[in-house]
Amino acid sequence: MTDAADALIAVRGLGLERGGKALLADLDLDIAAGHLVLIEGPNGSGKTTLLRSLAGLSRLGLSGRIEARCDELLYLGHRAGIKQLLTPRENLAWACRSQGWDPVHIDSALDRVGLSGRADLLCQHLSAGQQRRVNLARLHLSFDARHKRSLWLLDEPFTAIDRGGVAALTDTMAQQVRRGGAVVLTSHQDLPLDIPLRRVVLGGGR
Amino acid sequence: MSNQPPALGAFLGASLRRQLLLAYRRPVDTINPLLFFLLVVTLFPLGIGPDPAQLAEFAPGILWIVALLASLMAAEGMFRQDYEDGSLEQLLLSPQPLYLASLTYTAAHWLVTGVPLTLLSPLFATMLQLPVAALPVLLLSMALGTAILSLVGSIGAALTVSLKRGGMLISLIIVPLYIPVLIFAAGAVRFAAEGFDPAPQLLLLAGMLSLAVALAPFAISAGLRISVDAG
Amino acid sequence: MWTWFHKLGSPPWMYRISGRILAILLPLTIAMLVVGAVWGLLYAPMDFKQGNSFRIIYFHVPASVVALAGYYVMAVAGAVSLIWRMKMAEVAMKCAAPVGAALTFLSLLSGAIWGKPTWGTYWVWDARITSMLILFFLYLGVIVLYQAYENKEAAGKACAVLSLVGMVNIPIIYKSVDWWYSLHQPATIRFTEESAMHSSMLQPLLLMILAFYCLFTCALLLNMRSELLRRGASTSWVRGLAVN
Amino acid sequence: MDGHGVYVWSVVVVSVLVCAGLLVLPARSARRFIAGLSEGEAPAPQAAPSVRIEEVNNAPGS
Repeated sequence: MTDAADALIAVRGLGLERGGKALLADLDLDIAAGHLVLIEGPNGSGKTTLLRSLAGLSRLGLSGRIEARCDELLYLGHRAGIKQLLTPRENLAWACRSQGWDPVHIDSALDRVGLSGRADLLCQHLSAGQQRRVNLARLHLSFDARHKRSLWLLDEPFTAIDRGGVAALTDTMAQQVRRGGAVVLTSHQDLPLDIPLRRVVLGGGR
Repeated sequence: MSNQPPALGAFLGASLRRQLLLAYRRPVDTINPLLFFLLVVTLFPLGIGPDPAQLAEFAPGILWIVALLASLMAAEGMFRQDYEDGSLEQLLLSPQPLYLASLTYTAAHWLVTGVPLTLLSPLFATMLQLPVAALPVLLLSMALGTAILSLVGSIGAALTVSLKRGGMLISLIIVPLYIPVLIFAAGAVRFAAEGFDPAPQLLLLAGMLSLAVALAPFAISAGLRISVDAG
Repeated sequence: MWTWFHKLGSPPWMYRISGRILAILLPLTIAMLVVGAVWGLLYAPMDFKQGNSFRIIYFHVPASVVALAGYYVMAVAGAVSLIWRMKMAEVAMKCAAPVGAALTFLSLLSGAIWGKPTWGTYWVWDARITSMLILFFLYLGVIVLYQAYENKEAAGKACAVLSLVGMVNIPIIYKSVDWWYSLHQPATIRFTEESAMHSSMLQPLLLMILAFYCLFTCALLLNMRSELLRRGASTSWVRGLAVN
Repeated sequence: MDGHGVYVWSVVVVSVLVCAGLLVLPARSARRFIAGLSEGEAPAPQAAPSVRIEEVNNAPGS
């Protein structure tokens, strides 16, 4: 086990219980710089709950200890987390203020997710896929901010994304991992990746 | 590689501007409480009778009870939109202190509902035959009182945002906490209308406001974390 | 020193200890209630102003005092459950709410009935009775909020926050209602006017107040035992109870 | 009781009802719950499903 000291997030004896059902018990996991972790399992096996627990959003029914020692934590959930009545630029500007990123990168981030022409269109006029890509643009902003110990927690990032988008996203994740960050994601698709990957299989696995 | 903590002031300013921008782009949320206030105020003369002397006597109480209900109605949906589209989660995950970030929501709510109510209250007061001498005190008590109502209403909103039928519930858990505000605020206006000195009540209101500003954000932040977790 | 604090947290230990406490406290409480009631109703002298209707205070005042204290017990239990994440404190808070609400209801009802012979109407906006009514709403708010959440752990936390907010507000509410009351009806009998009560009137009242405190404790412990059983239905110590 | 009796005794009755209710109701529900336990087979808590951590193409560390 990598020693826990430089782990971005250290999980000790984690037990999760939701709706009276024990999802998992006594999980030990260290996620350090350069780790890519894929959480798999049938629906309802607790993938999202585990991810939200790592993000610190979910403490109900949690036993054991989760210590996050990262400079920056980014969680992209099922919901896009953007305001419909704001433009992508306004949404991302607020995210920059919140995380301490430099707003000058907003345009380049939007270009990389293929929304270059729509920076100033109200998000309510964008399609669901486009709105998710506004959310994904945060990854590029985080990437440009170059925080050393940056942890990405992505819940089903590939949903409603076309083939080109999937390739671009996996490439971004690979860069983040090589740069010394860490990525934890849940997905039903297998990752077309050659870099080392750790698979956490819940619910007794396949 | 700037690792210094993100600027707090810039973040709070951006959050407040974002809330006000959202309110500006959806004016119905701002106008509703005002229309509600006007509508309910016109009910009272129809119910009690148009006799000016009688209306004037009830005016302070009516104005403040209707202001309280309008503020409560507006407080209910304060976090609901952000809760449903996931931006409340992003707020909780932000490295910025939630104690102050939640205050920006309350401040925006006050600016969008409390201040318009305060500015229009003289209009409603004259409809209820409130003596003109009491108008300045009415404005002052409204300004202070609606701020407390917003802060306490935010606690109720934070605790009930994840509940499906949160609307009715927020009135049960929050109206009892509004009672001291109603007593001192309406009392101040009545004192002014009858020519007494309203200063003690106004000072007590100011005292309650400072207590609320200091303590309410703790309850609001805790409420938001619980609601997002339970969602 | 901390071992008992941790043990306090384990349901089976709490169940056994509360059983032993109740074995002693329950009969004692019932005895005090009976003695206090008989003493207050039959032997204490009549009040020269209000006649016998004043004997209602032997039930109204203790209920009011303990109902208010009960809210503080609930709020402190909530605070402990939030700060030290103690399951037992959350159980105590949840079980204290209905007991407090019942006592507040008793205080309101007895106050209303007391109003009829004294002021000729059942509902009188006396400062103390109005504050009790608001306290009743505060209790209902906590109980209803608890039912509104599906996830009971979240319900416990939310109610802990609400009861703490309520606790901070209670002194403000009481003082504001007192000020409001003194403003409008200075002349009439102030209900809680501790007019120089003769010791022979006061002693049964103190006994009844003590009895009601014990009643609150017993009701709370009984409520907690039932809640612990319900929550631990699938655990071994509860199934063990079912066998013998 | 000079005419006020009806009020005093109604308060006494209400008080007895409330005090009795506070003590009897929880005790009875506990007893009934325990009785219910012995017959019905309470749902045994199923153990949490296992979690498997796999390494794919030699992940660094563990």
